[in-house]
Amino acid sequence: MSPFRTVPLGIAAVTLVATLWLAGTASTSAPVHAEANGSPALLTDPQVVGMRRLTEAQYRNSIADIFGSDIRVAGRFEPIVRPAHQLIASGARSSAITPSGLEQFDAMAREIARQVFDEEHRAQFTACVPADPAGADASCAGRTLAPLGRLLFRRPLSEQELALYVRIAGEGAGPTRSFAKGLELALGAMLVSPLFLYVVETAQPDPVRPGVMRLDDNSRAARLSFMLWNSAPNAALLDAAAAGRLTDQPQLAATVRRMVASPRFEQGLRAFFSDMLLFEKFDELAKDPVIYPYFNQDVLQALPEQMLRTITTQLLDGDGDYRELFTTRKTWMNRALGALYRVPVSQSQGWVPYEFTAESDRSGLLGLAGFLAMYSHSGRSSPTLRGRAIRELLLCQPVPNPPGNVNFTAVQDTGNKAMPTARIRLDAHTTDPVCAGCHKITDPIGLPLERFDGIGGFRTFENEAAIDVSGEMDDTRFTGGDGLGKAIAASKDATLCVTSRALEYATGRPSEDGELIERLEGGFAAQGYRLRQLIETIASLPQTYEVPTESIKAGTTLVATRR
Amino acid sequence: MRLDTGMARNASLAALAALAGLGAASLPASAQPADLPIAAADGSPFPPGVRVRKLGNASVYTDAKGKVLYGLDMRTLLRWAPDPARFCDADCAQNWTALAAPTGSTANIRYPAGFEKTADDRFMDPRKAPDWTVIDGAQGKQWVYKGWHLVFTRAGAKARPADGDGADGNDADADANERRWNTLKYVPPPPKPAAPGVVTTAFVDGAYAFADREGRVLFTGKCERDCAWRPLPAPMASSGLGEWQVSLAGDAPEWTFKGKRVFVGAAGGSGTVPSGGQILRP
Amino acid sequence: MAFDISRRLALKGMMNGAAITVGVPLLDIFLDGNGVAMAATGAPVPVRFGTWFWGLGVNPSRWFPDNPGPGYDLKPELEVIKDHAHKINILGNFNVMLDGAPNLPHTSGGPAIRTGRALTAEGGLPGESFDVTIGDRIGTRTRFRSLETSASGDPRNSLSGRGGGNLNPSEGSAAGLYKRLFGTGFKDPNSADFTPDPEVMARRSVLSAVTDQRKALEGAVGAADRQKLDQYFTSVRQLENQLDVELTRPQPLQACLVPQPVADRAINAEIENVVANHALMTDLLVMALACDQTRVFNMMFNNGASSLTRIGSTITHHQLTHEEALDNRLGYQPEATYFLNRIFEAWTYFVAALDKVQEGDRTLLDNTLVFAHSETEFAKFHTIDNIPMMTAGSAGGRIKTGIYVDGLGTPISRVGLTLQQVMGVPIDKWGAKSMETGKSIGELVA
Amino acid sequence: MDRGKTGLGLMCGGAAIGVAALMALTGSLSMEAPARAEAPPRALPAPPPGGVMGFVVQDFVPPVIQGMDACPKGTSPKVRDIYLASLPADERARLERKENEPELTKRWQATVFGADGTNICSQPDKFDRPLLATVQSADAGGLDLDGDAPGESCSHEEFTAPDGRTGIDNQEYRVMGCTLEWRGKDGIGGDLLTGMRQFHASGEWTQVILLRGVDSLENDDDVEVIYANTPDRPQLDSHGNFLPGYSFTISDKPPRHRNALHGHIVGGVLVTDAQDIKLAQTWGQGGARDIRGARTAYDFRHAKLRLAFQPDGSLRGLVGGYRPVFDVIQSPAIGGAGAALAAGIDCAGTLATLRKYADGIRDPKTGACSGVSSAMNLYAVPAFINDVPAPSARIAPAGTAHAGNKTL
Repeated sequence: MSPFRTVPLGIAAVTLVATLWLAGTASTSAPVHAEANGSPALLTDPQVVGMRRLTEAQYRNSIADIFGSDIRVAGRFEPIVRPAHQLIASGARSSAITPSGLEQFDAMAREIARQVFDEEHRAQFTACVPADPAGADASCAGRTLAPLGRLLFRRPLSEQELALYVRIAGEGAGPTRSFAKGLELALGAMLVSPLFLYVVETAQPDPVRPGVMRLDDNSRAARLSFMLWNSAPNAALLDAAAAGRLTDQPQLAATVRRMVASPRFEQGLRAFFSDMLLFEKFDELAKDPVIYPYFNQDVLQALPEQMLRTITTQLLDGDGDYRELFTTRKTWMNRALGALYRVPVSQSQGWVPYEFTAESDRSGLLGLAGFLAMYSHSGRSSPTLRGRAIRELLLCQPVPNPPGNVNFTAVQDTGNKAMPTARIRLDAHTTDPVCAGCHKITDPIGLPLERFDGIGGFRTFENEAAIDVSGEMDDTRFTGGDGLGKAIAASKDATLCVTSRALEYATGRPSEDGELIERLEGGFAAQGYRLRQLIETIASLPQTYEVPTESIKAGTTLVATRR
Repeated sequence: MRLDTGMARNASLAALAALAGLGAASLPASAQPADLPIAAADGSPFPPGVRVRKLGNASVYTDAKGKVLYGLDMRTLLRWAPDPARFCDADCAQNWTALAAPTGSTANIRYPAGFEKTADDRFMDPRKAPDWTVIDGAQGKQWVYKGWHLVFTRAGAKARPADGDGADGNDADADANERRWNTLKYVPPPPKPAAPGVVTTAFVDGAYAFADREGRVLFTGKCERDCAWRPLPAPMASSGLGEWQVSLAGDAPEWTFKGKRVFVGAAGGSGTVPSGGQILRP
Repeated sequence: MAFDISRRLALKGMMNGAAITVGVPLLDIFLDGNGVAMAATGAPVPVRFGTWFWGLGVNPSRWFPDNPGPGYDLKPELEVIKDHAHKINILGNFNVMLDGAPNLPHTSGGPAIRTGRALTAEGGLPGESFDVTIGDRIGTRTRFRSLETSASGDPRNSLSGRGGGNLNPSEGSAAGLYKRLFGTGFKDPNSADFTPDPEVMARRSVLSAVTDQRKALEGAVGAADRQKLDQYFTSVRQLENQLDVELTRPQPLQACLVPQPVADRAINAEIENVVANHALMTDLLVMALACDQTRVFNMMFNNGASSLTRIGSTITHHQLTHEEALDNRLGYQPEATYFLNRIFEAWTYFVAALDKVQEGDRTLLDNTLVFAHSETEFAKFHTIDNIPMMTAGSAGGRIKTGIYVDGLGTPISRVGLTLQQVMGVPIDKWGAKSMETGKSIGELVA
Repeated sequence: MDRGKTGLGLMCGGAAIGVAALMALTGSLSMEAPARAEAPPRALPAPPPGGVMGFVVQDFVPPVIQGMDACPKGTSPKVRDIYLASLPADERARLERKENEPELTKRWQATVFGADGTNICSQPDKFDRPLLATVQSADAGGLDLDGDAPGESCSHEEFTAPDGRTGIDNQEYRVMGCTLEWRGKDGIGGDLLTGMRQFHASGEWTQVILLRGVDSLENDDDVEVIYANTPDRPQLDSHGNFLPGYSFTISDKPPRHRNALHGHIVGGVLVTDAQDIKLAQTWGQGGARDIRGARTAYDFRHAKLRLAFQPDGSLRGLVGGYRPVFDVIQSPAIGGAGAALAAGIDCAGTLATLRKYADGIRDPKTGACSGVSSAMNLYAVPAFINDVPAPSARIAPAGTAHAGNKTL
């Protein structure tokens, strides 16, 4: 049917094999393998050792950086599911694309391609003037598509790949009588290809340590760029990869140093904390509007942003100590939040810096409405949820789920004058030994935050009863948000936790190397807990690019479903 | 027409009355009062003798003798006359002289009567009118600016005074006849330079300057090490556009204009450009 | 402590993970750019979208249900929809935010709903109305991209357009509508010949190219990644199937029967006449949909400042809403309310007419999404928060029905966003300023 | 449904309707407010350190007093009734018969129009219509405006306020107080409150009050009072009440209304020295001047604020001053014929009556008055107010002249 014959399998096969080949150490034997299509030979060298799906942010940032912020990316992204107690960065390694998910990617791809080659943008992205704007022009299409492909696939296109897309462009240009339309179709094909939607990591043998596989240059460029800038590698990085500079330890270190010093590092750091602090939960956050009239869409949108601004201000402006993230009073305000915090905000639009007063008892991240509202119920605060979140997110200490058959009525009945405060209600609840075990872990670090209601508004009474904010963590006693903040800042588990998260974020797997984490934490401490330094260290660490043997041998695969 | 239909019209004139002739009000093009943004000229030729002169830091239209032109917004005159075009007779005519259209010219615009649409194709809709049209005024055929503003000069005035400008009713003591008069200010038509999609133009300090999509002024200058100026980000894949080229030197690709780095101001005004920065203009 | 939290355990906590493949359905329905839903049979069933407008709002306390959620309670003014309530959603308590722009009486509400923007220009629309955007997705291959009709006969009564001053004019005469639809130029879809869409063919070949990469790519990856690739290519296959369906000749439209011609009749705003005109136009529209002449429509029952009158009376509906003083003990205006009752009778007729037509195991209504709305909440005061809105039909199973959604004062643009997403428009944000939203109405999406 | 969400737009079919709607509603407020306004300030908190206090105005409505004694003959007739009243008895009877209703409507609506396209609301000065029935009782909410300005006023009767204050000047109420729009038909109303609230919630009319130099809420003889408009939109709770604690910035874009007043606090009540006060009042017809509505304003001459501090931190009281007579019918006048036809409002008759009872804005030469004394009840909740002393330069983005609404 139609002039659109589907591309002969042979060519595509050659393409891909060659791709993978070229992605690894240069070789001339590609065609041989191509004929022996899918032969075991492929499984040895070179090697695809991982495919990490782009997150929504990484997809959007890539398109904006490559084609410009005026290109609309409109569509719903299939979420990457977070494995229990892990980062989304790890989930990305095992995230598949469902039919409906692909449908969205396909629609987005076509919409982006349409914009890139529309009247307004065409000139910028077409490398040459076609012989006939109403027909195919293989050479001009090639010169246009090759650089685009390199940016999208984060490595140079092989000749065969380029041939494939040039062919699509040609077959599109004919019947539509438009060279641009052909390019549009070819670009659309690139954007829906697994080679774009997944960061394909390929490995090569480590020359110095026989038997060990390490990521090759192109894969390192992509990993660095997405880890540190949360976007596609730029020309400089791709050049560095092409020149083999990223497998050279000193040059790698130099590159990393430059990247963490760049303003673009903020985008990377924001992505890391959004992942570590489970910001995807903000999408489902809802509050009872009658109980909390100050909670609205504007507030909801401002909550994560306020936390991120607080984080980047503390950790990047002047390279502050990570531990002070739990004690600082410096933050940012906008109009919507101003009312919730009951503070004046000078500007109608945008954000203004703000410093909480000592009386506010708002101490670092845990004093911000974003955290306090997230770990509350829709109509009341929850010392237990807050305590558990602190354990799991900030101290990396998993807390077991409550058993199925628990009676929560006592805790939920906030109107009960006999039990006016959460502390009293919880005490009643935890007389049940089944519950006591876990509540001992969570509640004593959640109760100090009880002066903040279900959306983080300040209060000193609950049901006319004064709120007791004394608490305890790992045998240290304290009171209020300030005390809690200091306790966490002093906890080795907190710095150890962020260290392990940073390493997991870099590699896309939870590290199993406790010694390594402890060693990194030591270095972190030695550098005054400056996170920029820690991430720089991790990003230049040879181990970060080592390929665990398990991903080479065909491992067993579990299939999980959503709960 | 059947009675009930007729009456139906009448009742819905309720709504329409409110709307009649106001459409243009929505367009900045209708806004000459001093306290509203001045709409740019649409580039259509001036009436014979009309020219533009600098007046203070603004530019105004004048007649051949250099007398400043004033606009009288017809939409503010309904209380005095159902056809506001005929407002300025008798006393008003003592003080204000209509800018007469050339003899023999025919009116091509009129104030929308009541609520019925201007079906009559001899007259154009003031909302869609070009800068200069001719109306049947109290002093004969006269010019109208941007569909709504009857054009006058101050009778007997020497060259180019602009007294009473902007006294458009906000001033509690303004005389009822003064309050609707405003000098016709001139803003040239916006240029259409070949520039990337993220670049627009804005009228800053009497001339057009480049701005980003949010209207923030673009500027260039020597940016010292770790300065806080925000460069204008460019697409990595772009091969540039005329005088606009993409620099891949830094960590993030950025636009350059005529080889100069381009930075984004904090907001619309020239005041938002830091010292040492020069506003970029087409 | 019962629960020893040693560093060792902490570390352990960081490391329980193995490679797992996860598939999360995003939407359980597959639709493509042309809005083709796959019915159980696998045969393409066109999905339609339309709007139904009435002017001058309601008496809120006598119209909005008390209880959000499924199985809502029916107040006096909605009693009439009883038999179809399970296929109708009620939407309340969504707000129009004007950001300081004036509330132009009977003028600001409609455009805000249709464009997600505050009207700052008199006449016309501040942006493209979503029925047009949806038409670009699903209406491109039918004879009419969309049909605009005005039961009260005023061609200027329209809320559909690309923005700016120009509105898609409405057909005010049933006879005229018949001629347009079934007069010369009408081709019986069941006899018309079929030409595949070159755009779709092009996309099909692109997907083939992607598929051809499968073997080679899978040959080069480990087991865990092969899992992902399998799912990826299964998804590609799925998409290819949808396109193949579009590239093959559609099933005959069994419900398509060419109706009898309609005679010319008086056009005026007298209520009985408008009701009759609306019924005629509805029947024609139903066949236009059944015969796949269009997939998008806009029905205006009356205009914003409603000029409806009663037999022998000259006082208009609009006049009554303002002139008839509100007795706050009674809580509503009896005279003005007469027209409301007639309006919702007409709405019920419209819904029933769509529901009468069978298309396979569904009805035409089931394969359609009708969005009904007014331009004010309570006309006497021109309130534009809590404007009454409804949907009818489930767009081929893409949205849930029989629900009252309480918007809790969130922007009304959430409605437009949701309708567009359901109809396959690829957007994640819609509206401007305070009405810009990325939050669709989850309760409704199936 | 949530009455709190009910608001009203003053214009459709002519601002008149708005007025109609608006005034149809007076009620709970008008009955309680004057009393509230003078609620004896008990247990007033100390002013904040620095003596700066901010408020956003939630309620701003005419102080109508319900009850039969104000308008013994009921509310003023509409254009239709005025026409009928002008006819001989038998002709009136004939037209009032149902079958003649179309003829009656045709006739009375004809009286709305005059020669060469004029009508009684667009060109009220060009018609000679009967005067409105005025308020008969001696009670009215308001302020004593002429007490400290002898010779500024024209002769008029004065009212006594429900709280006992005498010498109350409120000729606007005397003239408008018996119209259906002001009085309503049910003696409760209250919708007017929520209706007006919508304007004040929209950012179109929103008013803020900023107090500086407050040393005591009980007594302070020197307080700076800024009474201004803000473009910022207040947030409402689910009952339509403004939420306290939000920040607002005083408008720095024209038309800019920022009234700097001087006041003193006596016994917990803040009173400002007489001075002209201007506040935004845009009927959203699309505007005779710009899209923000006809460029009208609340133009209170020789005006005062009288505000009582409430223990809960809010402010209750009145603003009063002399308004140019035409301002009172500005809204129906903009509405034009529609105002008369759809709401039966007789703009010409109203304007004539206002002129007759004018008691302020006296022309020293002729001695004639062209303004009426007027007052609005006022309720304001605590807020953070950012003052903007000097208007900042504005720049019109180019291209938008044709691209439409970006500049607005």
